Order: sequence, then structure tokens, then C-alpha cells
Amino acid sequence: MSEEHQDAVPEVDASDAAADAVAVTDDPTKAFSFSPEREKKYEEIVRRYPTRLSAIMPMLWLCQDEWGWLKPGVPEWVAARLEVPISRVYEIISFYTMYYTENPGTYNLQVCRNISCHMAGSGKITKHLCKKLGVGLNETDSEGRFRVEEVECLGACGMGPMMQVGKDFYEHLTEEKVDELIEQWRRDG
Amino acid sequence: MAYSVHGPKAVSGGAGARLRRGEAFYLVEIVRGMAITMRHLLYNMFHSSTMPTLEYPDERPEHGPWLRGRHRLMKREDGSPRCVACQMCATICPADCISILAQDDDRPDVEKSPESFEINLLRCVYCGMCVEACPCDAIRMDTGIFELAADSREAFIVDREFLLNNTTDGVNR
Amino acid sequence: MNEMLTELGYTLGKIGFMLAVILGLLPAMIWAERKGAAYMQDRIGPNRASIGGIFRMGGLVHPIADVLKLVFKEDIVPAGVNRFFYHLAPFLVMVIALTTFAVIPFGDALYLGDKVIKLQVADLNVGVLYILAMTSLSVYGIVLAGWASNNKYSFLGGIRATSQMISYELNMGLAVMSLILATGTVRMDEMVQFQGHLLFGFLPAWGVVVQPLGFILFLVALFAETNRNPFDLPEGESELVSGYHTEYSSLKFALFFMAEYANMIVGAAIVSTLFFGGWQVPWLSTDLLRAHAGPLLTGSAIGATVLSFVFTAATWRHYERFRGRLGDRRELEPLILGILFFALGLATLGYVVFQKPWTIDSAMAAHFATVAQIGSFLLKTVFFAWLFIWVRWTLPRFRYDQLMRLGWTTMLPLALLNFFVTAGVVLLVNS
Amino acid sequence: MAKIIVDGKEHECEEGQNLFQAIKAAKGRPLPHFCYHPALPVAGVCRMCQVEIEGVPRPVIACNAQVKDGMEVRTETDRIADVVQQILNFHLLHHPVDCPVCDQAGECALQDQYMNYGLYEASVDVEDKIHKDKVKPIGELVMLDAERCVLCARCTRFTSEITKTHEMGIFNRGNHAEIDVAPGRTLDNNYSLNTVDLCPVGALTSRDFRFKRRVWWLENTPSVCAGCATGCNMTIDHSEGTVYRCRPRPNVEVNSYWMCDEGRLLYHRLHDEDRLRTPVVAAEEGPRTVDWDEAYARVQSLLTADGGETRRVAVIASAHATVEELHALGRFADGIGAAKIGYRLEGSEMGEADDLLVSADRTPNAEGARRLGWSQFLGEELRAQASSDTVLLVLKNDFAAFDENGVDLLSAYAGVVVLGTHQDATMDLADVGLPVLSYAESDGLFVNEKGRAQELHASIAGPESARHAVVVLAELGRLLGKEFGWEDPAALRRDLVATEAGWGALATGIDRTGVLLDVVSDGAAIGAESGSEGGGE
Repeated sequence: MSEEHQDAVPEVDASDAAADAVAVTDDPTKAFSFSPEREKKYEEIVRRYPTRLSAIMPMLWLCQDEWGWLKPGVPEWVAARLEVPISRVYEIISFYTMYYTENPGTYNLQVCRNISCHMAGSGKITKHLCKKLGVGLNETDSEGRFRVEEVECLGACGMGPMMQVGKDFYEHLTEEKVDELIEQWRRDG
Repeated sequence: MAYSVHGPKAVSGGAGARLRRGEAFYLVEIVRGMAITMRHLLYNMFHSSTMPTLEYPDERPEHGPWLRGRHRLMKREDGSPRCVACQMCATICPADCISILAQDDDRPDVEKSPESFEINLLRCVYCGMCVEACPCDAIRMDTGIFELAADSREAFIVDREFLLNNTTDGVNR
Repeated sequence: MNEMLTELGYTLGKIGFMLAVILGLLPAMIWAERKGAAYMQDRIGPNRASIGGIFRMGGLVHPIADVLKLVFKEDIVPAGVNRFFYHLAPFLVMVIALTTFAVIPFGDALYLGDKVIKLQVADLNVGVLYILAMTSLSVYGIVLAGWASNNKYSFLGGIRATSQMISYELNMGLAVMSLILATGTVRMDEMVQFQGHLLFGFLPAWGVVVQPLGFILFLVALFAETNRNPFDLPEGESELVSGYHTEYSSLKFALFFMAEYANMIVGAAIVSTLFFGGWQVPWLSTDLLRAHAGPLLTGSAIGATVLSFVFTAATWRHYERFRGRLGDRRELEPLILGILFFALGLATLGYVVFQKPWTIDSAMAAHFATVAQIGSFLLKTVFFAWLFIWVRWTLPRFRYDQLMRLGWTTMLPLALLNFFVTAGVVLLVNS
Repeated sequence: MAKIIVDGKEHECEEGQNLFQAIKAAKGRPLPHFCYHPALPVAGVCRMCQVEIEGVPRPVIACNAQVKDGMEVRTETDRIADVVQQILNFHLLHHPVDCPVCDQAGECALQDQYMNYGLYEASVDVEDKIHKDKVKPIGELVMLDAERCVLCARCTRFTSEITKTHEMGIFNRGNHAEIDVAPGRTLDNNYSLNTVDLCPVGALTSRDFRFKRRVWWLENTPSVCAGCATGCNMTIDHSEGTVYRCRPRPNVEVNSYWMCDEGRLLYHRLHDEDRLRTPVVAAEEGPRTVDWDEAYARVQSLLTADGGETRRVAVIASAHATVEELHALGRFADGIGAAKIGYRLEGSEMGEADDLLVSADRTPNAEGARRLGWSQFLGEELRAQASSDTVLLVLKNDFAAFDENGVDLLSAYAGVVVLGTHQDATMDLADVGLPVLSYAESDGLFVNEKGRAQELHASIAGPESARHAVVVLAELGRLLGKEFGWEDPAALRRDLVATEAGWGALATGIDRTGVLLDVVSDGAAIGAESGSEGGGE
């Protein structure tokens, strides 16, 4: 993973920072800023945990809520704001699977692949989704809207095959049902 | 064995080697011995082609794959040496005849390679331990070349290129 | 004055012949030693050196190569040697070996018109004693070499040679004395003449017949005196690292080397002269040879022709069989030799057909007889020289105490016994 | 005090002591381990040091356990052997086994443990192994091979706990976990090579030492770093007359287990191009190499004034010289009545200190010089001695590099003789330059800034014609008709202990951690009374 990040880092200073219209500043704590209500949550988080290291994970969640994924530069910003070593932040990001360092798209279709869902046909669903959307597994489509991902058990074994999109579960999936859902999301934009 | 200068018993050797009456008169035995050698001579004069001797430079001996001849360095598919300069051979060598200088290799799949690889063939005792020690099968002694001749001692210190290209004409280049 | 010059010329001629025999036989002996040893031991022996890349002559080129090598090798004189004796020793050995030959007759007296030429370099009236004297002298070279080398091994070799010489000189002398008693003369030519008789009408009165025990004693003593196996303890490689000539190199070593073979040849000549009738052709006295020269010469010529054609066939067969095996010019050798043999065969055949050798005149007959006698002498010499080689590659070396015991406790009593018995028999016969 | 029983044998140790260390003390050798390091916080990740404790159902790792009185520990049971082998199996599962190209081979913990506890058939094919970064330079001096890593976290603990620079971390998880520097960071602190020493395997290797020499050919000589006044203990690894690397030698009193990169790489100077290998004399066209006889002849002619009488001599000492050399110079100067100028220009060779090891004073033996009665000097003192009737003798001091006025002053002297190791700025101005042995090539003592005398040992032979400075001083004394009677540093040290106060602590010999000298009042010359009242040991 380190390679990717090394490549990504220079972009923070040049294009990304400029694109976000953030004032270029020497102070890394000001590279990004939360929306006011998240800023409030941030304050809560920092207050809740005894050490700053413990606050890294909820802080990263907050960032992911704000921007959808951990844009280049955000981990550095987190480290600067929490005054923790950047290596710790990256250790956490790379350890957990649900921190996204690549844009997961608007709709991240997380299909369960564990045994119950698999026996109920999740494999077929995944394949169908990939074919319909024209993407491979763990790939985002060209418009940056859909991404198909296989995940481990989400605790809905009785309702398989199932997938999670955002915070919603979609259960008892069939190919038709999936088609419908996609049509709907396409309409929603 | 302590031997006495007296009596034929001491001369003839062990207890079971007592001479028979005819043998004690040596002349007959000498003549018999000479007959044996003459028989060989005459036989070989007329059957020289069946002689077991190998007429060496004209006839080459057939030796088994176990013969340890002059060393060679194995190559990778791209022609570079397989050797990674791990110095195992130089370490095990009882004659201390191998000297290797390692270098960083830029190629993606090769990390380390020998910058120089020299074997002093005059020091080498052809024990084959380097071959045994090599973890990369980079050095072998299977060339079958066992006759080495050159005009100078320096010529026996063979380098990487020589060992890689493994010319078959002795040490002389 | 003129007569003296002619006499000198004849003597020089005889000396020349003598040297030619010894020096000519030398390389042949070396070749025979190496090749004979090889064949006895089921090896091929020397066959690499060649002339012009063609002629290998079954290894006969090797002695030439050997000599060339020895000539061009570095002559090393070790530190601490006695320079005078160190340089003298090899020459002493060689010169003595050559001079011993002087008293050996190699043919019956040749009558050229009214001139009588004795085929003997020096007709001493004490010829046998001269031989005994010279053979004893030869040890001086070895002792000097051993002592002057300033090397304990060389010195031990020299000491061994001396004591060996003393021990066996005695037996040799006694054996010769018995022979002198039997033949009644100490002149070499008379001894040979004596051996021309026939005993009981069919047995040549050779020394070996008259003195069988004396012959064996003499032969053994001769082996010891020439330092040949099984009595080559002075050079005993295993314990003395080559003994007296360890410190010699290059030509001086070559001299020792050649002296050994010269000694063998001379020894062989002495044995054949004393015990095998010298130049006598068995059953064919000089008179008989001259009388029947025609048929004998014809027979010899035809024999030579047949032999030549046999060799031609053999070489051709060899050429056919081994063609393509070596892949170079060496393969041509049997072909060329075959052609030469064929030419030789044709020549002898032509000689028989056109020269009609059975019509030989009496002057030529005398020459034929002399040639035949010289041939007979050389044949016997070569045989005994070969015997030296043959024995060497058959018998192992004695241990030194064995050598001494053999000399003093076995051979000396036997020699004395032989001497007294001979004396008694001679006394009986003469009275 | 607590008693524990290790493999049936009783052992005394401290209650609450780390069990790993207690067992190491009891057995005389450590348990198999990768991650445990006495100077780093316990991580307990390698699971190699498992032991059976009576009453505890499962094996526990000793490094994370504490000694309790009466504890019964077994370390050599079949079960432990089996556990360790299986743990080792996991460690080696995705190891590339590229020992032939690995610099760690020969001092690799994996190799050692495998030979001791492993020797099983590998269960993973080479093709099935997970591949990670190889040959990745993560800093100026450190090369990373993530495949070889056993994730002992020593390097990350070092960067977070010792240097507190946090360059390194363990990223990803499970089979894919690997050490690396954080994105955008490089391992560029002044202590980066310590991670290489710490690394029990070949994951982190020194780019400086990389492929230079196999470690089993290196000879180790204990010595002391000459880079600054801290006097870090180090081991010089050398072979066939060449120094290949320097590693810290543990000494809790001085440098713990660490050493700065700057100090480690100082050995390159020993083999520099500008190393003085033969005596040189100044000539019109520049320095000319000569033999010793000619050099001494030149010294003789410098010392002889036009009138034939002997000229005066002034000597300059150095904080780079060993105690023995300084003592020899002092006795030399006293013996011939020379003026003693001092050991360095005031304040020169001072740099920045850091809060770990590096001292501001970049000379190794300033304290030794001070205790021997040498003082720092100013350009003024140099000027005061300058005259056309005085020859200046300089021992291992490159003061000309620090003072331009001093350079001008040198021409005022009748001659300048320099005993040095390199063709440096002072040597360039010398009339005669005499090559002497450096700190790595001679025995001697350095006294660090805290007054600890530590021994140097000769590792390599040095340039062929270089001589030990004390030998050169003795020979120079002979030129002046003065016999000093010392032949080697050892004789001088004996003389020092016998004649000078304040060095008594040396009398009984010095162990590998050095010996603390008596405290002396700051800046004062050592008197008999101040030497006797000190008691710092």
C-alpha cells in the first residue's frame, strides 16, 4: 500500500488542495475543514477519549462521512489535528478494510460472500452486478457512481443473498431485484 | 616386523610361506618368472591393439558424471551469471582459492550479483565443496576439463567471463 | 713407417667399430628397456615422439628426444660439492665402461692377402685379468659421485656400490679362474678359439658347457657389478632417492645413465665371449664357413627376402587396420615402412637372382665368414644385454643384507668348490 | 529477592523482574526471541520465548511475564520445543529464504532459531508466498526488504520510543502486514542505522555495509567512537585490514545500545584518499613523500638554527589524541623544555548537541586532555610563541581548519612538524608531516565528557609506514638527544598511573564498560589533593 500513498502524496500539495479551494497554508491543521456539525462531533470525540491515539478511528470515520472517502491529504490532516504520528494513522487506515483510500463511488454495493449468502447464490449476484455495471470486482465505474465489493458476513444470514449499500441492507436478492435497484439508483443520480 | 639376517625362514616371510624343495633353489623360480614376463611380452607384441592402455591424447577417457573438472559458472536465461555472490563457495573452500566481489544489481529480479568472480585454479584442490555449498546451482564442476596448462601463473587465475563462457581449450585463452 | 700407419689405421678402425657397437646399441637398449618393460607389464610404452609427425618407429625416436632433453636441461651443481670429483665421476664411469671392451675379440683373424688382422682392439696376453681390473675400476666413478655430491643418500649409494663390488668381485674372479683352468689360457682370443671345438663330436665346447656353475656364478656377479636389478641397491630409489646420481642433472646425469647401459653391453659381450663362444658360430668353424660360403649366403639372402615380404605384409595389414584411427600423418608410417620393406625384399631377391651368390669366390668367402662371425658375436651380445632387461623387469630388488649373505655365504663357497673341482678334473684329464 | 526454579535449578532474582531476563540470567543464554529487546518496551509479538509455568495451563511468553517468588519455569520440554517450532513455522511461512543475497545471513536470528528449533519441512511453496516490497531504500542509509520481516516491531518501537520520530509503522494486516515508513516519510534521523542492528532478520539492512563483506569474515574489536565527547562504545568490524562497519557496543552507562549514524560512518575516514600513508616534506611543487629517515633528517635541520644551536620547540596537543599520546607529548615537551600551547582553539570543533547521544563537543578526548593539564588555547597564544627561532610541533590537531589567523601565524615559525593521520588543512601547511596511527589502529584511552575512561583497541594495522604517535615522539626525542624510554602506549599508561594523580582508577585495569575517573574541580590543573578527594566511581 505504501507505494500508492507515496504516489498520492504530492498531489495533496498541488492539485487536490487547489481543487478544494482551500487556502494554501503552511499549517497542516488547516489543510481541510469539517462542516460545522461535524466539527462539533470532532470536539466531542476528542473530549471522549483519554488519549489522542484512541480518537484516530472515530476521527477517520468522521472524515469518511464528510468526503465519502479518505482523500489524499486527509490522513496527514488528521495526524496534524490530533497531534499523533502519521505512521499511526496510516497503520490504522491500512489495517481496517472499511477505510477507503480510493473513491468507492456514490453507491458501493457490498455483497456478502459468506457461507449462508453464498449458498443462497450471492456469487451469481456479484457476477451479474459486475456484468451489468461493466466493472470488475472492487472497481468503480467510469462515472464514479457504482462499485461492487464482496464483504464478509453482515449478520443477515437468514435473508441471503444480501448486500449493503451505504447504511441500507437489501435482502433476498434476485437478478431482477438487483436490476430494478440499479435502475432506480441510476434515475436518482 | 623384526627380521633376522639368519636363515631363510626369516627372509621368506610369514609362517605359512615356507618354501618347497624346488622353490628353495631359486634359479628355477627365476626362470619361471622370466618365462611369465616373456609370455606377456610376446603376447602383447602381437596383440597390441587389445592392450588395456588408453592412448590418452588420441583416445579420450570416458569419465563418469562424478568427475570434478574445471569449474564453470551457470547462466540465467538472459546470459548473466546465476551467482548471487553469497560467498558460500568462498567460505567453504578449503584452499581459499575463490574470491568474489559482490555488487548491487539494478535488475528488478536480481538483487545481488558478482562484480568479479575469480578462481585460482592452481590453488584449487578440486574437492567440489563449492558445488555442494552453492545454494543457486551457479557453480558446477561438470565441464570434464581436467587438463590445464598455461604459460604463466596469472593465466590460472580465471575470472567471471572465462568461467561463464567456459571455453574448452584448457586454461589458455 | 708406412706399415705402422696402416697398423694405426686398422686399430683406429677397430676402435671405431667398438664404439659404434656400444654407442649404437645404447639407444636401442634404452628403447628395449622401456618398450620391453611396457610389454611385460601390459602397457604400450613410449610411442609419442615422432620425426616429421610421421615416423614413430615404435618408440625408437624417444631415445633421441631423451638425449635432446637431457642436453638442454639446466646443469645444476649443488652447493657444497667437491667440484673436481663431482665433475670427474661421470666421465670416469663412462670411460671405464668403454675401455673394458678393448680386449674382446669380435671375429676370427682376418687374412687380407698376407696381412693378418686380429679383430680385437688390444690383444693383451692377460685379457681376462684386464677385464677383471677394469670392472673393478668402474666402481670408482660411482663412489666418487656419491662422495662428491655432498648428499648423504648419494654417499650411501656410493658406499653400497663399493661393498657390493668387493663382495662379488671375488666370486667373479673365482668363476673366471675356473674357466681359465678349463681353457688353459688367459688370452681372450685363445679362449674363444678353444670354444670352437666340439666336445664328443656334437657339443660346442662353450664355457657354459664346460663350466655351467661358473657361468651362473659369473652371471650373478656380473649383475651385481653392473648395479642392475636385482642388485641395483646403490641407486635404490625407495630408500636412497636414486643414490649416487641424485645430485646430477643434464648431461652429467645422461653420462651415468648411458654408462649403465654401456656397462650392460660390455658385460653382455664379456659373458658371450667367455661362456658362449664369442664370435664362434656354433658347429660352423671358420674353415667350414669359408668352404660353404656360397650356399650359406644364398640361404641367408633368400631368408632375408622372405622376411622382408613378411614384414611388408604385416605393415600393410597394420596400415589397413588402423587407418583413420589417429586422423593425422602418423597413419602413413606403416605404409612408408611397408614400401621400404617391399623395396628391400625386391633388392635381396634381385641380389639372389642376378648376383648368383652361390658362385662366390674364396676371397669374398673369407669376408663372408668374418661378417657371419661378427654377426654371431653381436647376436649373442644383444641377447645377453636383453637378458639384463628381462631380469630387471622380472625380479624384485634384493634387500641389502640378503645381497651380502648371498655373496659371502652362498656364492663364495660354491665358487671355491667349483674352482677346486675344476682344478681336480683338469689335473685328472691332463695326467 | 525471589527464588524461581528454571528447568529444575533454583535461581535468585528480583521479585517483579522481567521473566525473560531472569531466565537469561539463570540459563546463561536467552530464550529464542525476535521481538524482545531490553531497551525497548515489551511488545510480545513474536511468541518465540514461550515457557511453561507450573500451575498455568498454557505456555506463556516469558518477555511479558514477571517473576514471582517460587515460580517454577520449564523451558526445555517437548511441548515448548513443539510450540516454538510451530511459531517459527509461522514466521517463516512467507519468508523468501533468500539468505544467499541477504546481508544478515550469519547473524540472523531466523537462521539461528531455525537451526536450533526448526529443521522441519516447509509447508508453503515458493510460488504460493505473499510478495511484498523488496530492495526498497527507506532512508539514506537503510534498505528495506519487507518479505524478510518477522514483524517483531523493534524498528517501529525504536522510532517511536527512542528517537520519537515515528517514521516507521506496521501497515496492512494478517499475512499482508509489513513494516514500512509512513507515506511521505523517510527514515532519515541520525540514529537510523540502529534499526538495522535491532532488526533480528534481514528486513532492514545497512546501505553503507550492503554486500561489502560477509559477516562471518569480520573480526570484532571493541573500541570507542571518536566522533564526539560522549564516547559511545562500539565494535569495529574489520577484515583483512579494512574496517567495514562500526556497531554500538552495549554500555548502559554511556550509550545504552545505541550510536548515531554520524559516528558509525566515521570509519570511512580511515580509508580515505587523503589518509597520510607516508611521511611528507614540504617542497616547492607541494608535499613530497619521503621515507622516515629523510623526514627525520628534515626535522633535524628544522631544529638546528643557522648558528648550529638547537631551536626552541612549541607543541600543540589535540583532543583527538589518546590519553597515552597526550601524556607522551606532555613528557616530551617537559623533557626538552618546550612550550605547551594547548589542545584546541577555544570553541572550535563544537557542534550541536542532541538530546540522545550526540555531544556538542565533537572531539573524543577533550576531558582527557584537560585532566592531563592541557588547556584550550587562543590564537593569541599561538602568536605569543611565534618566532623565527621556534619550531611548532602539532599532534593530531587540525586547528588550521578552524582559524585563519592561525594559518598566517604558522609562517612566523621556523618550521612546523605535524604528526597526523590525514592530509588536512594543518598538514598542508607543515614542513614535515609524519603519519601516525589513528584511533582504530592503536590501543589507548579516551576520557569522555563525564570523566569515564574507556579503552580503544587496535583493530586494523593502519597504513604500512604509519607509526604510533608515542613511538614517533620517542624517536623525535632521540633526535634531540633525549631518551624517554617508552616503547608503546601500555608503558605510557603505566607511567601515567604511577606518576600523575587522578588516574588511580586505571591501576586495576579497565573492563569493557570503562572506568569512571575521579572527579576534579572544573578547569583546574590536577593537583595531588584534588586527585585524592574525588570518588566518582
